[in-house]
Amino acid sequence: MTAFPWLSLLTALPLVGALVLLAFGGLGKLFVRFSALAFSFAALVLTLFLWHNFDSASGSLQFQERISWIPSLSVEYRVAIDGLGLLMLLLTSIVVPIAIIASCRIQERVPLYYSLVLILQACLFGTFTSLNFFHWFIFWELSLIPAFFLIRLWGGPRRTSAATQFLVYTMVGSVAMLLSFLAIFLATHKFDFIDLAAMARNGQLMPAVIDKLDWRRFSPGHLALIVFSGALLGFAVKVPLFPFHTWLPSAYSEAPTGTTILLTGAMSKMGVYGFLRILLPIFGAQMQVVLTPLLWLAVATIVFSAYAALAQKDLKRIFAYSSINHLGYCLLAIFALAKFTGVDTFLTTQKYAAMNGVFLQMFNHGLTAATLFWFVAMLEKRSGGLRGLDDFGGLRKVAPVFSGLMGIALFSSLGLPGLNGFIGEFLIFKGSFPLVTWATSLAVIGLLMTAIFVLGILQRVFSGPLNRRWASLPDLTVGERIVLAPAIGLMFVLGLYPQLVLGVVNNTVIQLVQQIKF
Amino acid sequence: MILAVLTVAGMAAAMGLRNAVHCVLALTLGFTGVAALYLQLDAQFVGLTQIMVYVGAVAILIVFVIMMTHRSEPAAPPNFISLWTVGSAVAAAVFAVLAWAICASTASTQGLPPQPGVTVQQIGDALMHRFVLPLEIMGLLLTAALIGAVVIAMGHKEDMK
Amino acid sequence: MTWIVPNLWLVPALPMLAAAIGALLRRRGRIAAATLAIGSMAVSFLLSICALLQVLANRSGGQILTFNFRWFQFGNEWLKLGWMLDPLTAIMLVMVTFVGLLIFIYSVGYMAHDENFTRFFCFMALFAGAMLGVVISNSLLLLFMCWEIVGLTSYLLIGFWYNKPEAAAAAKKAFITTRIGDLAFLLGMVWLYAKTGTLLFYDGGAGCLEHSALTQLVAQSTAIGLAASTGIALLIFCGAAGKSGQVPLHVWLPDAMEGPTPVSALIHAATMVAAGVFLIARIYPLMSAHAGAALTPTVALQVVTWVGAITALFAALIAVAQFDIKRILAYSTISQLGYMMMGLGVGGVAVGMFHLITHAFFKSLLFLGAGSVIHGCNGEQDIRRMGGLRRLMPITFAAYAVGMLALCGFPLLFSGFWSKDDILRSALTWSVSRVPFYMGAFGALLTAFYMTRQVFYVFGGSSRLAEPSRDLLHNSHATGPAHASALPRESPAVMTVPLVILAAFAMLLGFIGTPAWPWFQSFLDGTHTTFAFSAFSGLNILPVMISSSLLVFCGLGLGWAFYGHKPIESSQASDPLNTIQPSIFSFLGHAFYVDTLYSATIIRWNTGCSRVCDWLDRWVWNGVVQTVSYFVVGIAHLDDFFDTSIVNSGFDEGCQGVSRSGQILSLLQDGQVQSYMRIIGCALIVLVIFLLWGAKV
Amino acid sequence: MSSLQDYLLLSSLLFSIGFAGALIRRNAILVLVGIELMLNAANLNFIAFWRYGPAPAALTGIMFTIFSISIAAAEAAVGLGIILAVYRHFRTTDLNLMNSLKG
Repeated sequence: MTAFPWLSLLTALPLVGALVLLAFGGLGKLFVRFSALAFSFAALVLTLFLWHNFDSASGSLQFQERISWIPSLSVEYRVAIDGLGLLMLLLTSIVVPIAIIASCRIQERVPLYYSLVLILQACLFGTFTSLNFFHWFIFWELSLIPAFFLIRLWGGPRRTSAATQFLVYTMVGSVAMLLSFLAIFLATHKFDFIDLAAMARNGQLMPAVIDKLDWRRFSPGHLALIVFSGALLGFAVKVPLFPFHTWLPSAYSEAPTGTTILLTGAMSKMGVYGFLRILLPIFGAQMQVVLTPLLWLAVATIVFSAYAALAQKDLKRIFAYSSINHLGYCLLAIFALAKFTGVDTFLTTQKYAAMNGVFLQMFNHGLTAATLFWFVAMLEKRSGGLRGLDDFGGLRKVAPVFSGLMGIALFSSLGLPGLNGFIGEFLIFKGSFPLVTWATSLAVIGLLMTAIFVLGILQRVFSGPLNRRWASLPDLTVGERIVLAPAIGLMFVLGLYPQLVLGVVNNTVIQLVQQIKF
Repeated sequence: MILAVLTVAGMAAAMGLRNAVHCVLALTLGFTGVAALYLQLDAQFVGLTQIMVYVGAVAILIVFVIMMTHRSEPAAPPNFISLWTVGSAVAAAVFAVLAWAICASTASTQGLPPQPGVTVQQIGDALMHRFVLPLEIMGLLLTAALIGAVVIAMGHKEDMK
Repeated sequence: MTWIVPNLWLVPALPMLAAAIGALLRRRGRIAAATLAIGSMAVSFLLSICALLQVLANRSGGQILTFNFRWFQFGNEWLKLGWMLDPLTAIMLVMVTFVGLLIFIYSVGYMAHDENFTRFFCFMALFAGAMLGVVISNSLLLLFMCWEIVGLTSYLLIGFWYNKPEAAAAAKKAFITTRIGDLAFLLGMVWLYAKTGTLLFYDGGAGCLEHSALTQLVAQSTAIGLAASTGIALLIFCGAAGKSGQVPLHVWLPDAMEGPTPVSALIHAATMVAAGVFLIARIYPLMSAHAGAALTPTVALQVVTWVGAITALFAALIAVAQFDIKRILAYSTISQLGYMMMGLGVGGVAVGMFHLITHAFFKSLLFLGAGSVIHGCNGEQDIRRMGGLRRLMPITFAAYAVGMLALCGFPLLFSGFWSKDDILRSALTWSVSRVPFYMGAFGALLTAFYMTRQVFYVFGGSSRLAEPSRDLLHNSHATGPAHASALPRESPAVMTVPLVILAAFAMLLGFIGTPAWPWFQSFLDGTHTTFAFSAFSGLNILPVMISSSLLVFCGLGLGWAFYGHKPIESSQASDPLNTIQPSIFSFLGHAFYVDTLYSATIIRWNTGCSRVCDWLDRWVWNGVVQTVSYFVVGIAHLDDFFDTSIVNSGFDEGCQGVSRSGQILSLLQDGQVQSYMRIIGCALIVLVIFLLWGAKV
Repeated sequence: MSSLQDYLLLSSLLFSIGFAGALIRRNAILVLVGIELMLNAANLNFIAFWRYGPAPAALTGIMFTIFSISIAAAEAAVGLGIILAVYRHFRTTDLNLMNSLKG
């Protein structure tokens, strides 16, 4: 296929932006902010163009570019997107402008900050489009570096340990994953996800690994599990899955809020994306073997993080735990997808529902969490950096529009019907319940706890007698309302008309579900 | 025997005398002695070549250079003695081992074989047939040396201008 | 008039649209907001009337009119939503729009001085839209969505005066308590979806409430031996119990009285709390589905009955010992909701729904009356500080009295009598147990008693408003006179007219469902009825009527004996019941200490759990990681030490050694040709010696 | 007289004298002279071995000597040229002062 390399262009665009910002950073902060925004909007426009030209009726990989690179290592440059990749690209393109707008409190080393943000965006684009482990892994790892520096250089008081923890944690996961893939590569001499998935589907992958690696100390089943758990660890840390989540609250709360938006809105999706694109097709059989412990972990992720959120005093930490909680539902559904195989129509329908739910939940969580952190950023801007649960009170009195719009975002996070959060959660529950009944029933506790802490925020920050200190807190400016309106509007649109997204991704879902065979 | 003593004396004088010009004069004596030895060994052509090349050309060349540099040997530095002793000791040691080697050899005691009777024509034939390639290379080498010597000697003049 | 079916969505959509526009209005747009809300409600009401007429015209057909549409797809399936029009829907539509309209009009007066007037109407309109959505939806999912939005508006309106911490706390409590039920509802819904593959109620034979789905559900059994249908029904009932304030999820409803009184009237008396009852009525085919020809009621219905009966009695007991005018009504509402549930359980849809409709009218009447009283008394809600309002607020008094008699079930004339009678009669003939009947009967007695008590407190005797409040008594006397200046006065016409209209309905509505002419019941069941006095002679009818009348009289008499016989003179005077049985009275006054129990157990446990989770997160999980990382860092330091002091310094030493030896060796390299030659000479010597030696050996 | 051994001893003595000169003298020209001496000693060896060798008719010794003399002449010319150039540069022919190659 010799079509125009749209995806490479898309990946290169923010990189060019980053270079431009570094080169012309001396032209003033305003210039930097606006050109960063301009580049991110250009990326958004390009993504929307892709969205428009995407053939949702086929749902298979599109906009493919395939160039042989290092044939001796079976490395080729192969990028393409299906509905999943497209959705993630769109989410990234939406989240990055939000992050850029929300970063207006940054005053030091401004060009560097924004160019790191754009580099991170490029890495995300790369991760979501790559189909060959080699450059996929490069993007995956490379994304850590801007994130690390964004936390380390512009973060809160405990940024050093947070950034180091973040980096070390994810690095350990990545290294484990790298080892697993090297093991697979040694056995199969393949790096291509699609090829590997095809091998796994035909039941050739793990026998090959077992044959070639020839580690007699382990039984074949154990060996397959070891390879699987390496890959699992890499993604589990990223999502994160309990108990590998402890880097997240400190990273999210210490990072500058603009960066937190990126971390939660887009980067956390890398893990779920990996689960869907890589783990489930390639390691489905192993996932099934250890399904029960995985399900318990997913339930623990959901319930535990919701409870932990309840005990937090810092808005950012609350939302951080809430992020863990929301992505826990995705994991629950993904694990449920590995429960049964076969061609049972009933179960397949449930799987379609669950996976559609995961897609929608990823997108919705990205949108909602980004918006919530954005509100925190605006609150910090007004309060001079305060964001404790008990630092405010009665803000509805002085900032009714702010309170109202943030309330909408909060209720979206809570999963109120009519807003975007609901459909994803409903589909996940609908799909998972028949597959893994008990785990799903327990996961409902997470929904309840989410309601409790969301309402706790509403009660303690916005209701009650007005805290005298904030008597002159300004409400949202017209500009802020204008930039917020699309995000809030999108919440309503997706809540009322989810077909907008589901119609595009549905055929991809059908294909992906049908590919889970082992 | 006389020739040998003459040669060694000339050579030793060439190496030992202080005045460089005297050295060269002694050197010509040594060269001539060597040429005589060649003749004694029935190598007339080589002996004559030795006289022509060394006594006629090299010695004159050296005299020219000594005159151009126009310096007598500078005063001996403090370590001259040690230099002299070490140098002569090493040289003596070399002579000692060589002599030992020569004396130890069994091949060197045989008597003089009959005179071969080499003519210049034979030498010419050999040069033109069997040794033609070395001869050509030698010609090249001499040419190169000539040009090289001129270039080295002149290059600096141009620099100095 | 079939045009109404595909356009039925307009009924909820119009108030929603009004809410959306109202949300964008500025605070000054008071008139616009009120006009929009009331206008949209009026149009919705007219449309509802059209719908009712359509149903009436369609009665002979008997089929349920539905309109389904596709919402989104997953895999090869489309998720469908839809709305339906059946007698239940029609009657609820008319009731909700009519009561809503009246309460909206009333609110214009009641909320006149509130700064967030526009916001109030926005929320109210949103509520009305969502509630109407619950009523018309033909899909359990759509119903659930509207149900949640109803919960949201309830939350927003309870917390309407958000700067009062109690209001904010009450709103949160209401949302979370109902959310507990809703999550069970969600699970039930998901389960139902998994079992039947559809969430549409009626879909031309393929709906989940239709015969084929039900037989399938009944046939399957769960791990604990219940039929799948029972499990699903019970889970959904949890949602209904949360919304309708059934024990043990009733705790939010009394606190919800922190909201403005019209809100209490509309949401927490007439409509939203009745949504739970409506939900059970809607899924009644599922609740009552049983295998084969079993004669006993299903487990699900038995649970509904028992929960309803317990709630009815329990809340009535608590209501006896309350002093807040709205709290008494709130507990009364809980109690009446219990009756409705019990009615559904023992008698079916018609019995429960009849009480729901009548209750909606007389309870909203009572709340609006109470609102009028509170409005007149400048926000006072303690009945001990009222009194004597009979003369000061005559219209309110008259309307309130009608409502009170309707609630008590005063014989023959008032609607409450007929509907309550219906329930009790069904309970008497219930095949499982008669205990619910006795509980209901005792509850009726208590209802009459506490309403009499309230009326005498509020309207009898002389005004005690001028007296310093009980709380202030110990603190300061200075605030007393300032209060005294405001005498209770009658509310404006915009508030009293709705009262009068509601009062009329509270009286007359009962006649559509008397045993002699059970139009309502037959309307819901889809059968024809005729007027026949002879029906009174049927089994149990007259005895139950008479006995329940006696109970009501008994309650009224007791109330008069305690409170009316000797008017309460002072706001400090102890309640007569309190003087007789202080411990029981205080026990009831604290609502059986259920709140205390909850906060001591569930809430504390929950908070503890969250603390534990947080602690675990900070110290254990993170601690493991930290330990590992400290360990790694320790190793790193060790490594660093090793590196710097051994490897590095060794390397450095090596480097220095090399360079030193280089320096030493460079002495050899002195640039002196002769030194080199000397060495060559030495080498030659050595070489020759070596060769000779080698040759010799 | 006139045994091979005597010639060889003579040539080695000449060689040693030349070597000693090359080692001792500090005048570059005389060092060169020493080297010429060593070459002469070598030539003498060639001739002696040719004369006493098994196949004098092959003329190898003579040829070798002729070439060696030619090379020596060339070497002397170039060497003296270099000495001249070095002299111009250093203004001396004293080898002890020419130590640019010192490490």
